[in-house]
Amino acid sequence: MDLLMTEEEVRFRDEVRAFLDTHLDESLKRAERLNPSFLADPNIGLQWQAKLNEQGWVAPSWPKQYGGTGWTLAERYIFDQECERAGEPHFRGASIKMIAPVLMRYGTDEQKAFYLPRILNGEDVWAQGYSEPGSGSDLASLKTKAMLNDDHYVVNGSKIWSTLAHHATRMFALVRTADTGKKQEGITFILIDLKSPGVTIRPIRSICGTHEFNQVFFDDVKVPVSDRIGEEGEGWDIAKYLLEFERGGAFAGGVLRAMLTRLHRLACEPLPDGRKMIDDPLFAARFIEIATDVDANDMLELAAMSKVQAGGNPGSVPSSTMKIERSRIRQSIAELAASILGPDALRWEEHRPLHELPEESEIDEGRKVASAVYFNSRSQSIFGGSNEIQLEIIAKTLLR
Amino acid sequence: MDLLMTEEEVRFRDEVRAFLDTHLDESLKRAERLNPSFLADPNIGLQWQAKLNEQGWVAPSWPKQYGGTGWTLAERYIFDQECERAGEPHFRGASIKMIAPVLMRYGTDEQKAFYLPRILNGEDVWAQGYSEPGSGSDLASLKTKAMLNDDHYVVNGSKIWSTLAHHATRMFALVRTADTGKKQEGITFILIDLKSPGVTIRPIRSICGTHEFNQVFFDDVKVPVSDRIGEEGEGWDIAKYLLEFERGGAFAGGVLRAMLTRLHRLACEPLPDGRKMIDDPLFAARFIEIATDVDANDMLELAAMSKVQAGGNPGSVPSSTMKIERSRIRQSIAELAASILGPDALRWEEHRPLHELPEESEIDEGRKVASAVYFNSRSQSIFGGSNEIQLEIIAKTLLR
Amino acid sequence: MDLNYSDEQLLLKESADRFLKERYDFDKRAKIVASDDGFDAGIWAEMADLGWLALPFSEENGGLGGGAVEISLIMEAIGRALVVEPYLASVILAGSLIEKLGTESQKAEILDGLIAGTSRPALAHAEKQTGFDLGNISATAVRTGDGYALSGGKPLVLGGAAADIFLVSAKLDGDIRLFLVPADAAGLTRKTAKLVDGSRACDLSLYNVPLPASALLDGDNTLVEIEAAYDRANAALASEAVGIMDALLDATVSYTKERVQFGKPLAAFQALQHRMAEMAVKCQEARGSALLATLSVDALRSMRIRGVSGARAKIGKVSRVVAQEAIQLHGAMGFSEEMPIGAWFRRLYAIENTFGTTADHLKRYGEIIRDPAVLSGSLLREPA
Amino acid sequence: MDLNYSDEQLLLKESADRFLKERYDFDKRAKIVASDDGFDAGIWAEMADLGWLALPFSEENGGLGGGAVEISLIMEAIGRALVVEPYLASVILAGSLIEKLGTESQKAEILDGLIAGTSRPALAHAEKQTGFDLGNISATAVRTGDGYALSGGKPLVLGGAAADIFLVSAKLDGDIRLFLVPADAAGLTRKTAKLVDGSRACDLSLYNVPLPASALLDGDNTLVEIEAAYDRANAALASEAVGIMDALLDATVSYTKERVQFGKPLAAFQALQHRMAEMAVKCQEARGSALLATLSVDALRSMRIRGVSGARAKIGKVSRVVAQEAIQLHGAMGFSEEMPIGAWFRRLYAIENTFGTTADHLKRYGEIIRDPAVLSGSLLREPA
Repeated sequence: MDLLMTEEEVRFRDEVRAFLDTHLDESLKRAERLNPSFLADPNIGLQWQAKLNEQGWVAPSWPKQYGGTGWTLAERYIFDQECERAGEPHFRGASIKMIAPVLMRYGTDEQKAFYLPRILNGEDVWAQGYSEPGSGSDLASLKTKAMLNDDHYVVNGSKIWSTLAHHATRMFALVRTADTGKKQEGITFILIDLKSPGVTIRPIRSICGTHEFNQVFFDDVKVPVSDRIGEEGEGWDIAKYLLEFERGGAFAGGVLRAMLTRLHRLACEPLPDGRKMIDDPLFAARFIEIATDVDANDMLELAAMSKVQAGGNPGSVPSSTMKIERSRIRQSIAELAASILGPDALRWEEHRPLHELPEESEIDEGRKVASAVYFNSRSQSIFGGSNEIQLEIIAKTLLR
Repeated sequence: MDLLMTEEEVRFRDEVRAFLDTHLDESLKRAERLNPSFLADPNIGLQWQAKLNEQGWVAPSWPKQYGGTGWTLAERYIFDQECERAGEPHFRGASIKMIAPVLMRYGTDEQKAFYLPRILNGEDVWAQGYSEPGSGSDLASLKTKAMLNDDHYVVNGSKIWSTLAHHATRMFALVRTADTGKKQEGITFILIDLKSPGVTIRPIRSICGTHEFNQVFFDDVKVPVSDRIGEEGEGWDIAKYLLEFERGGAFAGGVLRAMLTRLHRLACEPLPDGRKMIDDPLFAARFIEIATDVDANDMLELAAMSKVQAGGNPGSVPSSTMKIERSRIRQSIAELAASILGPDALRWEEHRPLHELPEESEIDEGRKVASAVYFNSRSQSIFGGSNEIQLEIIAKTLLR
Repeated sequence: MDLNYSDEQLLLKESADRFLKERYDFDKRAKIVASDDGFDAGIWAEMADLGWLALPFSEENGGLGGGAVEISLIMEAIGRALVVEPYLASVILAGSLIEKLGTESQKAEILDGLIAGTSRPALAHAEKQTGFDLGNISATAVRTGDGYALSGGKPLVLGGAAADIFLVSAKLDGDIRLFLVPADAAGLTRKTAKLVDGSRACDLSLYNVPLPASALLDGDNTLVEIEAAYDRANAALASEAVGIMDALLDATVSYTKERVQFGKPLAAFQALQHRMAEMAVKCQEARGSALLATLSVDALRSMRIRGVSGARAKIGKVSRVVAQEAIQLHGAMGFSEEMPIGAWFRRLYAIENTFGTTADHLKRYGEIIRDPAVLSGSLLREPA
Repeated sequence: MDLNYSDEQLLLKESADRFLKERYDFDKRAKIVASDDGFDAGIWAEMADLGWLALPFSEENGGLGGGAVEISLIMEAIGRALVVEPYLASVILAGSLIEKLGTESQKAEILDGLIAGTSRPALAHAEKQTGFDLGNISATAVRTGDGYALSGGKPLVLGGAAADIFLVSAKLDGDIRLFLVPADAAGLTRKTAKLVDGSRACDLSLYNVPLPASALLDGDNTLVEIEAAYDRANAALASEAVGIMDALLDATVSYTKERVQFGKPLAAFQALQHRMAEMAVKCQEARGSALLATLSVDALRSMRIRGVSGARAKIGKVSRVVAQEAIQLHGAMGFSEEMPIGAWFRRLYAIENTFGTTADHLKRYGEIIRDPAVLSGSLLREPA
């Protein structure tokens, strides 16, 4: 048991580092620093994706046969750490991490051949269509209907909290194709072209001032049967597969450490009144505590990865622990960063994206975005399986 | 609306202060400082009670006609604050605050005439007989049986967590006299002479090393019908009355402030390595936070008292808030005090009561008892209606 | 000692709540926030009609002689309704300082207009480097032939966007003094700043602004009065925060009662019930703290600080948790700008950073309780 | 990088758990704690037979060549079973220092006896004023004709009550050095001290204790090795704490499944379920921290401190919450000495105050991460 990289892994890390040094422009890094949201502004994200595509590194988690990198988990971990360290724009979202694995596992050869390359080259950007206004954590209660009519479905209903749907070309969605039996059994997984007639997208602004979420309405939208994934009624199983999929292969340690490092830099700068926050014992104590949290979470990630690498399963308690702790750590860092601002916390810049504004010093820009980052961080414990759902999962395992 | 005392209240306060100055000996104060438990060592408590009895101040909450003081709520508040400030041994427990109000409300003239004076002069010390091994927060599930046989009940069963039962002369107990109907309806309130044949008392040592709790077994114990309070089956109502009784008239602000003041003194002394904890910014910050908690709780107590004084009811949310917060504040102070000890925290003095040990400096003695006080403090959120039960009460009110 | 509201006070509270409920709902407020001025003149006029703008001033100055308790009731209502008009800045902070330090003619001039709703003064005191050290300012006033010339920078003047006259602090012969500076004075530049809570402040620069002799307020004790005014404002902020916390709790309880998940309302889940109960505990505690602050603003300085900074420190901490929990229990809905949850959250965040941060107030309170007499002293005070 | 236990390690863990479950249940432990010595010689002999006492020592010194991972597994089991015998003090702390700094003959003499179970050395280093500054000692050794004379006071020597030989630090010509001092040496006084966790330490006074030249251990780097030894001990304590936390969680889950209130088991109440889930989250986190500490003891000093003090700081915080919650969810039962809950609680409290408090470790970790390279560095290390 040890924490040592192999010689080969060291070489790999150096290769990644060299690539990032050369290709990750200051302008992209700045845009990411000024981005309060989970995912990058799509224009920035696609720019960066294009560069990764040239290198063949768009989809670190994909097998080589589909255009992925075919890396080991350890290499993916190292890649992720280096990208975060360098400050890359976050753009591996629903396209690469959600619809792609579903296509690989459940898609027909035609579907794979058509859709996967379009993800890599950025032609398609996918939005998620799970949540509905009436169904949040209780996903199976969804109501959006798809009626089979000849060779196509007619979709009516609405999806909400669809991230970046206003920039996306397509949506994968869970829809109801039957009302009989258990509610899970009538759910089907389909792909919707967002340029289809009958699709309307309503923006939802978040409390951090950014438009990233949307409500998407479907009014007699036609979806060819060939854009159904799997069989009718198989949607629930596919959704579950996706939830399980990331286990042991989702790393947040890198971004947490990068955020903490940025906060450290901010805290080492003198404030308007001359003090440095890092010299404030209460600030420092909180900062240090969070650093121990980051270490512990990082270690859990490595242990989970090691288990998966050896053919095992990290287990539901560690997995849910990591989901919960990542959200809390991210929130703590963001909250602590905002506590530095003093009266400047009152100022609010409404323009989005912030990177379009005239350039200021890195520190001033860090202060400018800190409130929005804090507000945005509150979503970490809500989306992607709320912390309450994670606690339920843990409790179920404990009481089994 | 204001926080001003009347001239009369100021005079009253000065009178109480003068009495305490004269009558509360250093030896009693020392014993209390060295007492990790909620109630004083009975020998100490009875000594102090005798002095209060001479002054007519044993039972501040009783009406004058029963030998109480007949004070206003404000006077009782002031008396309590001054006693805590002076460091009196805590001995107003089950006798004065629980069985006495029950006797006054539900007792016969004979019962009142016999029992109340014996409480004041210390002839009787009462233990509580509510909890049973199988029934904690779910009090109504109690099983101890009392079978009527002519002019007496025959009691069989067991009560647990009975504070100071090994020093008490009598116990008031909830027993089951019927098994039919709702389980609350078969409960009766009786008084048991603990010297009766068939009573066995088993000590239970607490994690703070003290013997204050007991399990009491009843094996065919005879209780005269004349020692039943109220009617058969009325026990549940009486128990509820008692729970309601203290509302707006139970003050913890004094003891919390006294604990905090003692902690301050401890923290201002140099440690073996020369530092003073009060100069440690993290210690100080926590200390200050707790002080704001004490102020807030104190203000809630005053507001509740003011409401009751004006004929109102403080309401269940404020009452349960105070119960919860008092326990937490007490625990926080005790935990923070223990954090001062460093390696000395490892030392454990087993002898009880601690005041029997040779005298040391007040600071050294404060350090000696700090771990036990911390351990004991954990009970604050368990006994007398656990914090979980309080949260249930609040939730019920919110969701009504 | 009496901590029950009088019938008049209860009426005031009821009328304030009703007025804002009817005239200042969340949609109306959203329109005001999105407007050019970020200010609704009609609402301000109605506040004048209701007597709110006259509330804290003595009857001899044309006011209603209301005390800190009356102000606290208005502020709770303002918190719940998320009022962005500068009641705190113009009436409580600037207005009360003018009443304390103004000459008779200044009082007549400014307070009459303020009470009538035609003038909105704003205090411009803190500067970039001031932090929580109120004496640390560098704006200066120099004497001229017939008055003064004033220079300096005053960032983030609350209520400054809608102000017609500023109360500007500057050093005159080394002492801090206050000057009345009309918003249209020569040499004064005002830049509107949008704030995180939807309100507007301004950044003020003054360069050799010529002022008549009559612009100077009374007072060698100016700094002392400024500190006292900030403490009144801080007590008011504490009450505003309490109003917001209650609103967040109410909204959360209502939402969880309606929102059905897994076949039952969220409010039927015990884990969520206990979390709402914990929110209620914090609301109660905050209420106790704010009441202590309210009843301390006229006490001796040490008692005032204990009450006011203690409340700001305590409420800063618990209100943040309540706001975070409210968002969490609303789920995604709480994270969108479509419900007031996020706006309350942001206003509490602003309060935590107004007139001293939570950390600043904790330190200030800590310094006061270093004196064991303060630490161990009762909340009850002897009659004067 | 590999973080999976080997089959041998899993076997060791299983055998340790089984041995203690069978031979060291809570009643048996209570008897040991209540005994005069507070030590069970039979158990110690069995530990020797199982090879535990030989575990960390190299094969050339008669040991089994186990590493930090093996030790961590034993410590977890020791934590769960609440073993009061001085495994940590004698084997990990004193034993490993002798292996590092002992001369060949010292190693042969002491380690052989330790491994056989016939000798129990204890390290006597920290003094009253030492605190967390390991170099701050004032015991002194002066040279005599044929050796040394040693004087000083060493309070709270862990494992000291059962020790037959002490490893005493003292300043010799201004440098900190270690000396072997038999428990029956002239001029040595030992007073047994009962500890909060049921174990026994001793307070040691030494007054001109005459020692032969052969009593001196090697090493100009004594202080460096003492610090490293404390870090090994701290990593071991971290694992012990993890064992206790898991035991507390298991006990709480079992208890709430059995205890019926209001017609259903406590474990059926969702509010309590979520609290147990939060305990499980903390147990997991602590496990991550302890593993990092374990895998850091042989790394460079800065990485070692990051791993070890980080774990002690983090685990100190979360273990306290887990212990408090375990008591709370047990209700009154958790508050009595009749269940192991309180004993686990007290042992965690002792751990928080052994070899540096939680606050001390937080500071020490904080100093190390002032270096941005450490703060931002990966947990993965380059091969040597």
